Amino acid sequence: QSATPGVSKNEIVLGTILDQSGPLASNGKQFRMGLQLRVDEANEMGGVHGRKIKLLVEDDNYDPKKSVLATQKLIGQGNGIFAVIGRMGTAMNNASMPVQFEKNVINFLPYAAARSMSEPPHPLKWANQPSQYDQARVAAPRLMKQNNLSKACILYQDDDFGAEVLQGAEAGLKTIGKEFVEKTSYKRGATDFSTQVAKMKSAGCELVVLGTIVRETVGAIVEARKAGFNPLFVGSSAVYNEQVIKLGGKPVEGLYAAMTAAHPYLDAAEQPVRSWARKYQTKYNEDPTVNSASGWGAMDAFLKVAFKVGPNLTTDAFVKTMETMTFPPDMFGMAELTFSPTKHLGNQFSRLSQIQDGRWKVVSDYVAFSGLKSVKDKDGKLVVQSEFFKDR
Amino acid sequence: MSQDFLLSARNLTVRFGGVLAVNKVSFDVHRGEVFTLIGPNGAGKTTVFNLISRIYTPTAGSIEYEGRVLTEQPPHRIAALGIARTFQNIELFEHATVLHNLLIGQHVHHKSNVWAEMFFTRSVRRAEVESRENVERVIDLLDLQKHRDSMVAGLPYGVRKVVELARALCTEPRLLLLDEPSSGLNVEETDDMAFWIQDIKNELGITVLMVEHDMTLVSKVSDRVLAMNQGEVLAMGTPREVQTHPGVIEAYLGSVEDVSFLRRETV
Amino acid sequence: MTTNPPPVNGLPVLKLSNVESAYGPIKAIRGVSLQVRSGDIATVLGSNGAGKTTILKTISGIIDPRKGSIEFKGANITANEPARIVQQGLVHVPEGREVFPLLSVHDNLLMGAYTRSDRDGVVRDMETVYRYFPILKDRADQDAGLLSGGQQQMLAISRAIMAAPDLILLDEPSLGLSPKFTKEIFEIVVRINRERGTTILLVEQNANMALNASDYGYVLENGRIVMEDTCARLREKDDIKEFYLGMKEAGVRGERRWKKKKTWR
Amino acid sequence: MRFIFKTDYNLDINLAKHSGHVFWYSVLMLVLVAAPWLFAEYWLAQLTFVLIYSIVGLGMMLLAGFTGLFSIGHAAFLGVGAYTQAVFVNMGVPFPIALALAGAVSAAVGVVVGLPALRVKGIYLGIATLAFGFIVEEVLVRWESVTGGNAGIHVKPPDIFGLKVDSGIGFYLLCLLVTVGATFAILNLLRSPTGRAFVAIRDSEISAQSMGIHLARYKTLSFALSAALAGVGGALYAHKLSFISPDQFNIIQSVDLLLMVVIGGLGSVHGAFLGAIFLITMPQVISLGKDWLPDAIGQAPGLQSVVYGAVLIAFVLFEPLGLYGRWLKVRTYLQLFPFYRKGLFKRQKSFQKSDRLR
Amino acid sequence: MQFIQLVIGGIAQGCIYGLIALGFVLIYKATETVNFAQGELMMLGAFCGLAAMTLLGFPFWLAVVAAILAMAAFGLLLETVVIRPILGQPAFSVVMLTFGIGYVGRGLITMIPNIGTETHTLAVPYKDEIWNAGGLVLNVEQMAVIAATAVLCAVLYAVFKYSKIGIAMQASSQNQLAAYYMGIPVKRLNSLVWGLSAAVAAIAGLLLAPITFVHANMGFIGLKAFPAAVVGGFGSLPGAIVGGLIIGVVESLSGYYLPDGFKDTAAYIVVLVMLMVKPNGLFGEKLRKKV
Ligand SMILES: Nc1ncnc2c1ncn2[C@@H]1O[C@H](COP(=O)(O)OP(=O)(O)OP(=O)(O)O)[C@@H](O)[C@H]1O
Ligand SMILES: Nc1ncnc2c1ncn2[C@@H]1O[C@H](COP(=O)(O)OP(=O)(O)OP(=O)(O)O)[C@@H](O)[C@H]1O
Ligand SMILES: [Mg+2]
Ligand SMILES: [Mg+2]
Repeated sequence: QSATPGVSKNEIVLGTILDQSGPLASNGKQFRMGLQLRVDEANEMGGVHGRKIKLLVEDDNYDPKKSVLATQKLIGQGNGIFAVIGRMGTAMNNASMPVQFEKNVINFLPYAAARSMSEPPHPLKWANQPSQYDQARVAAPRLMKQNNLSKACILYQDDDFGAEVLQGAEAGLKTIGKEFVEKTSYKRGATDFSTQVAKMKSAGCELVVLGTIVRETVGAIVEARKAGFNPLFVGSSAVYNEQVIKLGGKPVEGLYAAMTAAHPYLDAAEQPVRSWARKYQTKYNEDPTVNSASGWGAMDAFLKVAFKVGPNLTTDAFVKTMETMTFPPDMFGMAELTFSPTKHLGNQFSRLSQIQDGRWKVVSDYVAFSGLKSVKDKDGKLVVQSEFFKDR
Repeated sequence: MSQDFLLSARNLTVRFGGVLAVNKVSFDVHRGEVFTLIGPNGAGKTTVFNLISRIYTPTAGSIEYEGRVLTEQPPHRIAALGIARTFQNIELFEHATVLHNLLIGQHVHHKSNVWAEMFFTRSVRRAEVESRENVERVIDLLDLQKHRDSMVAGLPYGVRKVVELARALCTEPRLLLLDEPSSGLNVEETDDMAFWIQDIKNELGITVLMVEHDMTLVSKVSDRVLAMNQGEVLAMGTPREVQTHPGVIEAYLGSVEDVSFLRRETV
Repeated sequence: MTTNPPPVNGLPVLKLSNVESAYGPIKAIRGVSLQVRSGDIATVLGSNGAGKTTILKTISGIIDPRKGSIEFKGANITANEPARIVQQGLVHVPEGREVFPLLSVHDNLLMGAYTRSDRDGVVRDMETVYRYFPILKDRADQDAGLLSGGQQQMLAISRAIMAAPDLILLDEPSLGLSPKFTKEIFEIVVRINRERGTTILLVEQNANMALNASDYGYVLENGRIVMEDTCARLREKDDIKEFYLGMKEAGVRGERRWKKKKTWR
Repeated sequence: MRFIFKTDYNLDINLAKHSGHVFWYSVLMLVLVAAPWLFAEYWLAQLTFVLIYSIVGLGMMLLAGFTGLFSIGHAAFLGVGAYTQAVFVNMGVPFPIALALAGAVSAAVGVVVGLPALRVKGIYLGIATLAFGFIVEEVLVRWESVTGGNAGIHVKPPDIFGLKVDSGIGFYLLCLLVTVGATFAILNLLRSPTGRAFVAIRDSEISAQSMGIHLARYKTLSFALSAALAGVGGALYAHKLSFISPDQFNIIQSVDLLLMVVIGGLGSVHGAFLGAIFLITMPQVISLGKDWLPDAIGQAPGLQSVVYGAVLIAFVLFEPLGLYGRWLKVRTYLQLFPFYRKGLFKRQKSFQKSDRLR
Repeated sequence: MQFIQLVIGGIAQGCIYGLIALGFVLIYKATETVNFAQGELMMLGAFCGLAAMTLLGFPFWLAVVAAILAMAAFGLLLETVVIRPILGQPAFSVVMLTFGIGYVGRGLITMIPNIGTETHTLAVPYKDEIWNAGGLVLNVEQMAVIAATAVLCAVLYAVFKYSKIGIAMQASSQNQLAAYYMGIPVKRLNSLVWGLSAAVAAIAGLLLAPITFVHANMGFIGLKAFPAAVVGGFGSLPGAIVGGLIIGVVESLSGYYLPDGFKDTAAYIVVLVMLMVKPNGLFGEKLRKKV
């Protein structure tokens, strides 16, 4: 046996670092349970080539420093870990990746949707989440065009997450020759959006891109409705969340969100999702969410690669195999993931969902953001064209 | 200004809202004398001290000290000018030892240079030893040896009074302001205090300006006495003169000398 | 209470037996036993650091004794809550004034009467106090922290009077008062004692005053009681005369140099 | 019990009061220098963080513990230092120069904050520093051309005039050097007139002033020194983490720094170190303990903050003098053994007095 | 019109700050400590209300009363268990304690399975209602905050100014030792104050719930209430409200008329400016020790 960290005769040790007690503890917890569910399933079936999976969870409180320490702890402890899987948060990943790469530990499908998860390229970086940047880049121009709107605004959280959405949406608008007429931001945790809404209202916006997360999304939309300001709202996958509906109620009807995996509604049509959800429910005594699904999916992907590598699991072999992987769409409706030596971001698609009658409804097919280009049509108008472009 | 006057106050006036705490008070303190302020409670004695040490700024009037207008100096310069004081209610550094308190008294005699101090250069060390020697002299004078390393917080009231005097002496002043040095001391300790004040005047050559209620001490040590009442000067002169001044007796001393009337037997 | 019966000098209202108190490792008083009879004025003499203040603080529950017990009006109050002790009618005028600096003089007095519920009595006592110390009336609305030292001392004593207690512990009431007011204070103390029958335990550096005003005296040295007697007799003792009344044969300067230290041990 | 017969004032001035001090601190130094070869890399990284936080802690201690000025925005200085270092190092400035600049820039900012501190105290000062912390964080976010805004910036490894320090061991030794230097500087300062002036200001401003201490000057100085140390710590932090973003220097970080010195023991240099050890090891201990608990508790989110808070409460309740106070008691106990008396450390009743009038 | 609407929005937001600041000032006036857990108490209050409505099925008004009572009891308990043992220690120790209490409070709520990590809404009867007055939008939720703040402030002001207990509370914060000497039951008053301030926190939490939702981190809004209290002068109840209003309005106007980033820092800039101009705040006492 080679001295691959975290791999022993009958065990593969993986680590994950999630916020379990900080501002995003809720998401972190759901993601962890998703991961763990898949681990337990795999271990019940005998593990991977005779090796059981062991998942070590660390809490970083959504704090980069703690994340680095946790990473160091995971890779330094005992036999180390084979990979960090699904680490949460952009800053946490950015801070920790150099530390683990020094020790040749893979960063597998982080739970963060930023470009830096796959760029600049590194053999140990593997990501599956289309970045907020790309989601916004596709969604914004598309809705503008579809609804024949002319004025767009953006409300974004002034941190790295918000910046991704802002830059993406700006790039997207540029493809149709437009700019935001109003850009306004807020600080994480803000509860008062009156001035931001007032600004956008007086700018006469018809589309508002939301670089917001759950509570702020609802807060802003409710404020807008009260002020009699009713544009189209569209958010990134961060707003694609049951919570938004639960908190927002009536006012959030009609909100669009970019997304990939669909929310696992328990009465959902597909049988496999239903039985998966039931399993989850019995195990944790709560309903699964899209975060649980993402966690489950990330672990599932890992298992598939590990199986394919075979009994001789080494980091090199894993990377080699990963470079050839294609994952078919999963039951949650995640798009096909393809990887190659030059392509470490598996998913290049996202789609749109809208809140209708208190539920998220998928309203478009997958759209690729890589093949996006703008063309002049015969009237001289700019049109977005893509080989994948296909409205429902 | 004559060289004999170390300090002279002219028409000092302070008003706090409706209270005229000090009203047109003028006096001169000669070099090398013990000058005492007396007066009923609330007469404005402490306020005069506070004016000299620049804790308050006068509403009108001025103070000259060694030819300088004191009222133009910032408060922290006062010590460097050679004026030290004690406080009526004792203001020591409670969480430090007596020694530490006294060393702080030496502060004005150091040009502190942060960089040199960080490396604790030879000159800093030399200055430290020198401070310590100066402090030890004061400790010897005031018999504080056995309290040297005690925390101030645990000392009895009387000892604290002495420590405060010692701290003031450590600034090596030319003018020493003592606010009720004997309050809280018993007869014997007051006697000690009297000797010390005389030593300070005669041996160290320090001019003393004092506020005091114990007339025995006042008569024993003062060269001149100024009596105040309600912020104004009531009388000035030798201790004897002032003590026999009818206004002073009326407002301050009270008439009955014998206190045996308090006894139950006499009722 | 003003309605108290005239003083029945007799039964001990306060009784300390074998009390020992310490600050951390430092024992401040040891084996102190003393009694104050109802209607009396008792005094404790002692030099600096002898432990006088410590005795008073131990009585009023500010520090808990290590050993011994304290009885007040027949009930054991050892290590009780200070607030409870005050409610039982024992008030302490502390060393160092301890006024409420940011409350007005009037509110300070009102706080003195915190334990009382008879409004009329409070109003009456407020007037009495203002009569004793007219300056307090002039400054009724001023923050107490801005009073002069002596004025604060007056306020501290007045607050105790406002509580209309059965026993007052007075810690150096004349501290910082002018000679005239020192006499007046003692007159007031004696008057309260006579008129209201309030028992008083007095600690005072001005031994002359204290011994004249009190009925019974204790002498404290290094935390132990070394002498006790009626004040009339104490006044006649040579040691007391020399060390507390300042009647030395010769006030020679040289004498201090080799310090004749008094000690009874 | 050890009795020392003093024969020279220098004995009181020296840092080491007796040969025992010399011996034990030499042993500690040896262990620290040998640490890279004694401990696993993970523990070495922890130790590096401990050293970095100790430097910051020294600064906090100087300000809060010795001058009595409490800052609830100290992470801002950490941030200023970290960003200064990042910007200069990334520009190619050699490490020592960048480090000095980081300290200097932080100190300059410290002076600016110190100015309002001259007029306010207590809670007002706390809020002023808190406010200042938020403003600095916002500046770091908005000044994108330099700081890279919210996206954060990566920091190159230290380069000491051509000598690259990119191993964990090298960097550890570098931190050790800086820490030892800073510690001696602070210890020396504290036994000099300046240190005494700080303590005087802490205890009574009015009498400090009457002793000729220039309040404004020394308060500003305290702020500047404290900020400089935080800045140096921040610079090292930037290297250790190699990626910094504004939200790493937020209010939570500031509160952590404050807790660090309180738990370590306010008013003692040892406290800064003990506090740093505590701050870094606490989360590790919690996550170790997690596995022993039933899942419902062990895996529950929020456990960490409950334990953290509970430990803090326990400290304030049972050991207000912090870890250092506890150590002193243990030491006294050992020295007095077997003569230790039970009442020796019994807490006295004490009474709160208004801080508003100081 | 726009301007007036902004000012109204600012006033509403300012009242929220003021309401929380009231809690700070209350504790400060009576114990001279700063309660950094006030925000967490508020959060607990909101969760209490939530629990009463969803778990116990209480109607809204009953739930309000229940939450206030529960929190008052909790405040008493808190004082007895953690604050009292160190009563008399320097105020700073208590400040540190409140940090600890904040951490524990937030953590414990987060630990409740399925509830703690989620965001909830409180079904108040007036949710999302608005009044339209001549083109101005008045939000009923915010009006409720304004009204409650005014009433609370007046009541507390009267208590501190005129009642014996209120004065005694201030007395014990200024000189605890003297308070003991006067027979003031310092411990009991302290409990009372903590109970009271927890009740005030509960009211704030319930009023805020429809505006900010109920979640474990809702207490962080307290960070903006500090500047409010300081601007008004930390020891002054009306000051807390005025400070809150100033900050709310400045935030609102700077949010609209100034570039991004100013809205979030406005509170802090205002407080710094205030401390330079008037170090003790608008209504703060001018404090000077007399020696
Ligand atoms: N800062 C202040 N604000 C308001 N009034 C003040 C202030 N300082 C002093 N006073 C008032 O001025 C008067 C004089 O006070 P001062 O302290 O000088 O008296 P004193 O002569 O020292 O009396 P004592 O012998 O009692 O100490 C007093 O009535 C006092 O109330
Ligand atoms: N807080 C304290 N901590 C430690 N020791 C103390 C403390 N307070 C008093 N002591 C010690 O206890 C002893 C008795 O002090 P106490 O204050 O009772 O004396 P006193 O007789 O009232 O003196 P004075 O006449 O100066 O008021 C003194 O030796 C003193 O050093
Ligand atoms: Mg005076
Ligand atoms: Mg005493």
